[in-house]
Amino acid sequence: KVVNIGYSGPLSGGAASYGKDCQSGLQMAIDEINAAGGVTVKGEKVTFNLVSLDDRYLPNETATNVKRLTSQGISTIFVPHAGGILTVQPLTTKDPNFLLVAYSSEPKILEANNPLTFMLPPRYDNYLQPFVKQEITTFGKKLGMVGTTSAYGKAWADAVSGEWKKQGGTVGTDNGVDYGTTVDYSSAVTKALSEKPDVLFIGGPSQPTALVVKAAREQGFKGGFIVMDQAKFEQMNQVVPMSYLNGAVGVLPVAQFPGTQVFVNQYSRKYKKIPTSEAALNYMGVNIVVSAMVAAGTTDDATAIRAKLASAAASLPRGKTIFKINGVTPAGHVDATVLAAYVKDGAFTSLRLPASLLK
Amino acid sequence: MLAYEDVGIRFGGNQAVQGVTGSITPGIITAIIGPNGAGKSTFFNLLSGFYKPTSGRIIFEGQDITRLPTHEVVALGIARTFQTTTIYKELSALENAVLGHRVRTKSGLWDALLGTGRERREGKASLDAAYTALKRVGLEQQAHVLAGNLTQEAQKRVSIALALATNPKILLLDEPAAGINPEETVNLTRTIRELAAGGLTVVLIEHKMSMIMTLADHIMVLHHGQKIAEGSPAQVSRDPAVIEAYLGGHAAPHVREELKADLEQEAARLGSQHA
Amino acid sequence: MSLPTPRATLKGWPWLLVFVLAALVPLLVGKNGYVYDVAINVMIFAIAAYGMNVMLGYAGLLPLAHAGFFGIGAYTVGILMLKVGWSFWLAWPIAVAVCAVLGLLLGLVAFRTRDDVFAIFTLGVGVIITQVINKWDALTGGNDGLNGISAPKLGSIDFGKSASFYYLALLALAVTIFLVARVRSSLFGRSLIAIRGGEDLARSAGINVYTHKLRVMMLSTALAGFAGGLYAIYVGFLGAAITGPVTTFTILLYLLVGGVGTLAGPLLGTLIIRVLQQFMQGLADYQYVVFGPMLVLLVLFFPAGLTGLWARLRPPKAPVLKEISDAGV
Amino acid sequence: MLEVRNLSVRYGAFTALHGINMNVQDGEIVVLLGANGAGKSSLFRTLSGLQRPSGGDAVYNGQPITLGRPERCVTLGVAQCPEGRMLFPQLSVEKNLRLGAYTHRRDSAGNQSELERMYALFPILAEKRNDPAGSLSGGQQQMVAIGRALMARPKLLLLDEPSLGLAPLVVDQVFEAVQRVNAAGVSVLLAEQNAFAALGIAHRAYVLEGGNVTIEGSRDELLHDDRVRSAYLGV
Amino acid sequence: MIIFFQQLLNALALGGAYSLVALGLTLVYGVMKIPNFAHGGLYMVGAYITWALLTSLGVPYFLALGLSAIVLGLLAVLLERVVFYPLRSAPHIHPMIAALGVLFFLEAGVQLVWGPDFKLLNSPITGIVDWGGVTITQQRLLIIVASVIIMGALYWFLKRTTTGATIEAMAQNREGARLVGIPVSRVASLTFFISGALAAIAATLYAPTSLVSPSMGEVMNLKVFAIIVLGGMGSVPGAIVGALLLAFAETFGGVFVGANFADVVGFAVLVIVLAIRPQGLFRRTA
Ligand SMILES: Nc1ncnc2c1ncn2[C@@H]1O[C@H](COP(=O)(O)OP(=O)(O)OP(=O)(O)O)[C@@H](O)[C@H]1O
Ligand SMILES: Nc1ncnc2c1ncn2[C@@H]1O[C@H](COP(=O)(O)OP(=O)(O)OP(=O)(O)O)[C@@H](O)[C@H]1O
Ligand SMILES: CC(C)C[C@H](N)C(=O)O
Ligand SMILES: [Mg+2]
Ligand SMILES: [Mg+2]
Repeated sequence: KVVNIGYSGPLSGGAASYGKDCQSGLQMAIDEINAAGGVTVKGEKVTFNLVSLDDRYLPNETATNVKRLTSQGISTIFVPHAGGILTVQPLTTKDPNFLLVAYSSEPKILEANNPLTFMLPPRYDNYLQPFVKQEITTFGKKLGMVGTTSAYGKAWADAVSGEWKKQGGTVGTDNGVDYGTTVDYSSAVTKALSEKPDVLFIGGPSQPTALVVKAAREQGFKGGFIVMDQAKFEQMNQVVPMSYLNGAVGVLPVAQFPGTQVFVNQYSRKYKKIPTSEAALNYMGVNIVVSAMVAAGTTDDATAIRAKLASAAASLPRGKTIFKINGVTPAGHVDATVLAAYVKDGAFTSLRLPASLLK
Repeated sequence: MLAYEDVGIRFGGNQAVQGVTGSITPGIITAIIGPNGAGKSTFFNLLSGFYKPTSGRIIFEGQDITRLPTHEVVALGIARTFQTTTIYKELSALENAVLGHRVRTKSGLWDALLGTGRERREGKASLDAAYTALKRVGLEQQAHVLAGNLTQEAQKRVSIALALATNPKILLLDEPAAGINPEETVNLTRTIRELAAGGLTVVLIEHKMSMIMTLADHIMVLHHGQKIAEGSPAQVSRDPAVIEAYLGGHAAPHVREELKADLEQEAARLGSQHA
Repeated sequence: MSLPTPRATLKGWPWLLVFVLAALVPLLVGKNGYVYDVAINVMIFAIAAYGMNVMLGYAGLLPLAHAGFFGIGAYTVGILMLKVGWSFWLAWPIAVAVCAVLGLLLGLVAFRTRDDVFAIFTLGVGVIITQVINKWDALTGGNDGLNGISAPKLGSIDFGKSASFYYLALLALAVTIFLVARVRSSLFGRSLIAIRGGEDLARSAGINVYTHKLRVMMLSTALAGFAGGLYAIYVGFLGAAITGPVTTFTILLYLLVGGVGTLAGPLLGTLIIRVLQQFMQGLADYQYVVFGPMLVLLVLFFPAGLTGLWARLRPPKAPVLKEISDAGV
Repeated sequence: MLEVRNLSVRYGAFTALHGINMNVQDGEIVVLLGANGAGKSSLFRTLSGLQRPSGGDAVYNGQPITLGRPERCVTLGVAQCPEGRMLFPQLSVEKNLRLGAYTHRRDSAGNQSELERMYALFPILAEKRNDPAGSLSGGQQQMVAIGRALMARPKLLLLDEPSLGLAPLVVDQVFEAVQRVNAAGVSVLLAEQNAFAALGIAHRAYVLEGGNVTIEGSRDELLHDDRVRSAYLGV
Repeated sequence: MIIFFQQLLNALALGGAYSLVALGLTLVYGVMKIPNFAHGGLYMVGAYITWALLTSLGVPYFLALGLSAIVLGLLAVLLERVVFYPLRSAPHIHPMIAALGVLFFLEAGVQLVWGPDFKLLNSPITGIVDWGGVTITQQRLLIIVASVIIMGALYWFLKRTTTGATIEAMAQNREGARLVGIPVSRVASLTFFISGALAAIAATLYAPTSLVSPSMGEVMNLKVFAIIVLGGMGSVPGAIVGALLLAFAETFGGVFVGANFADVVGFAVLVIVLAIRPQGLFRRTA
């Protein structure tokens, strides 16, 4: 039996790169499961097929896609953007039910208390305290702001400002720009630098974020960066030399996590690029969901599958685990160890987050 | 009726019309002639509110209309046609005329949305007016023909019908016979005369002297934007300044008389044919 | 006076048929949420397309802020419902009125410009509307958007159910088409067509071009807001992206494919393109590689849209003035 | 020598020219009379390559010119002053005239003297040389159109109703100019409503009716033809 | 003060980039009355062609610039022949929609061939100039200089050469142009060639300071349309002034009302200017 897994994400337009990265993780996981002959659910051999629909990052297109997918009998759907997720969340429990696998670190998704949502990435608020601590002690007390103006970016900026002040620093004026439409970051950077900050808060999609770093270094900035979790060092490094990133703190590259080598190698061979957490977490997501299906003995009862996610996650075979994972919280969130990186002398040093912060 | 005092307009460095003073006598046919670029069409544009003069005033029936927008000038009773035949080619002749009557109707968006009685009444009235206008220019047979498919001359008539449907007191015609062959020119001349006979004040610009001489009761001559002569056809065609600037050999009286006789004869013949 | 005898007009019956058939659709599809969803989206965007059509098709003006007004309608409904706690049935008409008034205000300035400049001017306004919606966090939720706008109830009918919503959208569409048809055959509508055909000539016919343009702008933005309001309660989530130029151009596309200036065009175009796009999702990465050239071929070979194709297939008819006296459908 | 052989022109289902035959000998002024819609402009547009014929052809000095390629006609020495003028409204009068000499663009000295001749012919144009052509009065624009055609230094000049909208004095000047151009060796095919004036300078004439040549002959023959007298001379 | 001069340089570089893209568009839009929404697509493809030449063929940067300009010029010619030429007498929105179709096609096609990921286009000019704290990369200086030269050359070409005049003539009356013997289809091709080549040059010069991605054309599109309308459609000096105005509005507007609103400021300037001068800054009133 072939079971369809649904995916609605941006596959064309400005966010296509992001949507494709997520999709690649899903596809890779499914290909591996199928290559291994599938899984056995309630005595039946099951293989999987990914049905991807393009929503161009538009929530109403996500809704249309989800309705289309559910009407085809698909009951597990991956969505990688907060707007789409929040739009379709109320649909999960409407007839027909489906499991919504959310790839977004937006805390609101959990706050909706939706019984059929499964959220993969760590909440971004985990990062604040250690990021700020690292930078404020290394570089000094003045923070300049050049984040992106997406909802997510603004929420991050607010959170990081709050934390920075809490730890005794001062925050400059907000020079956030839209990383999606800005052609040239020089002006925003010039303005931020005119306040002589020690550290800059930056971050949006990786490559534009790297351009901000570039502009700052070219204008003579010598301080550190706090990089929002949306941007990935391993991709930024393709745009600017590692030396530009010295003093930056951000999410640890997937390849730097202990035990990810196998996945990184296989992924790189298959897609000719380095995997980021977009690929990695969605890859894990599929594996957890499939294990949960096996455990629940059903491929289409979303509620039953959801109930088995925690145990499935905890017992995920080593080969399928990329990040160390403890289980799934009752709210439907992956409970994983969060690791960050600090760039020093052109190398990543991992920055373990205090366990007390994990929620 | 329609008086203008010292009107002038300048485009950049070009004084297209300058210090023209006078008035249009009601009930007769006034012709405006003058060399190319003399400012005749521009003068029409001033009278009809298309251009705002840079000097002077225009008074219609005691009201200062110098600064009025075009559609209000039309509402007061001044209608015009354009030098290049300007009509809605993709609409039928009748629809063109219906549009001409729009200025006499008040139905707006709400009437349309609500389908009010006024909308219905005015719709009927527009149709009546349009038919009347088409009749006056002799196009009732072609009412439903797409205007763009009509002959050049019929298109000129459509443009006149459109203007007539506004119920004007004064009709300004800019070269109505341009591009029309002699036979049809005679017909058009007759139509215009009938309009005037019906009490309409007509002002026309024309280069076809034969037509002017048979039609005009009064002629005004523009040259370099200024009025250089005014008077009866006989007076004007004898005016040396006019001959010098405009008529050349065409003023020779014998030619004129001959043409006039010919055309009247022709008109009579056609008239009896059509009757 | 020899008026032509008013033709007994049967013009309305094909529309009646379409709507009766459309009303029967739920009997066929039963509970397939996807079919409803596509149909409802078609109807919502078709209403917006009718709004654009009265401007572009009748008055010859290209309003590129259209999605902005669609968004203003949607956000007005969303904000009034979520933040003020109003009922949809109150918020919806208010949204339409807000759009009409803002349309009027825009027109007062925008009609200083003409032709292409008007189009680009409104495009600029459209971008500004999107940006303001995107940045006015306190009111619009900014990038977060507005979430949780719920479909209303009316007595025992819950419009949260696809089938009920389908009928609501169908009714809204029918009202739209009825009104637009009335406008088209009215004196006002004819004057718009005159303006499209030539402003100078329209002026010389005594038409007050400026006020006519203002009115049609209001009608157009009101229809955009009407569609937007429906969209708000249907999707339940509002984000700024839907209010931007991409949506405007998408609506323009529907119009063009269906046939600009025709009564059936906006509906037909929206239907065809949206359904086609659903089919083309199957092409995955090749979707736009195919869709782009299709657009090109369409304008090359069916310049008058699909309704134009229809007209071409029928034997040409002498144009006959549709009697004004029987205005309406 | 221009020779038109069985030339037909169709617009969709409508036939504007029904296989007409005519010729213009070197050095002649030939006038084409015809009511509105008779097909005069259709003939001219075909002869200058703007319109492809549906049947038949026309040759100028043995070279086919009805291939729908206007630049070829101009190079062969056939230039048209079209109905509706077709000027470049935002370009200056002088640029309009200079573009008329496009096929001679390498000969700038020749073009300069040609330009001076045009200004001598129509002095008002010299005054307006730097104004955009679109801002000129109707009649002035007609002068630019004629001047532009002459700038191509044609051997055969096609004039489609050049007197349209011109003041009587200027009509005289235009016809004089046509005669002068003709005297300088240019053959002229002239479509006119103004039959009196046109026949005055013509050597021969054709009458076109409903897309067919119905009458042809020398100037005197036509001036004395009853049909012509009544229909085109208004006598 | 340093910040002021730094922003001035930022604005000049941005304005230079905008004007390079806008010039090709204004040529086609103003001169041939085609609102070529595919122009942003050509710009994007230009960047990819250069990128491909640099990375897979190892062609030197300035040679790649030239080759890319030729390739894009030819692509634009093809576009004119296949799409716009048949639509030459269609109403205005038809070419516009066709252009959108072409934009969709180019964007999706490039994504299909080269993937949706950002690419880096490296220029050999990597130095940074530092004038007492005011810094600018040499690449940006190159953009400023190149845009000035290209604008001058284009203006001279249109106003002072016969070929330039034929382009304008054809735009104003196609039949009239044919009648005087101008080979209009060759002129149309030439116009598109220039516009495509300019797009590629703009992309090659600007991409090293930015990123290459399939959607880079969309972002540019709206801005350059705003620019040419701002300046007055078809006006070459207008495109330049419009580009600088938009760049200055975005740069300094960002300083005064917050970088967040930079985009709004740009379009607000557009709307305000047009409300005051409906014909744009540089267009004569008809
Ligand atoms: N909108 C305008 N802008 C600039 N100049 C103009 C404009 N309209 C007319 N002119 C100029 O004003 C003068 C008068 O033009 P007008 O069209 O009134 O002449 P006319 O007497 O009607 O000539 P014709 O008999 O040839 O039609 C001309 O020199 C013309 O160039
Ligand atoms: N492009 C076209 N499409 C369809 N019919 C046309 C077209 N051009 C001309 N005709 C028709 O062909 C016939 C001849 O037109 P043509 O312009 O050649 O006449 P003409 O003798 O020049 O008339 P006029 O004196 O009005 O200039 C007319 O009936 C006209 O309606
Ligand atoms: C960092 C990402 C997981 C956030 C994602 N782009 C979103 O839209 O929510
Ligand atoms: Mg005139
Ligand atoms: Mg003709």
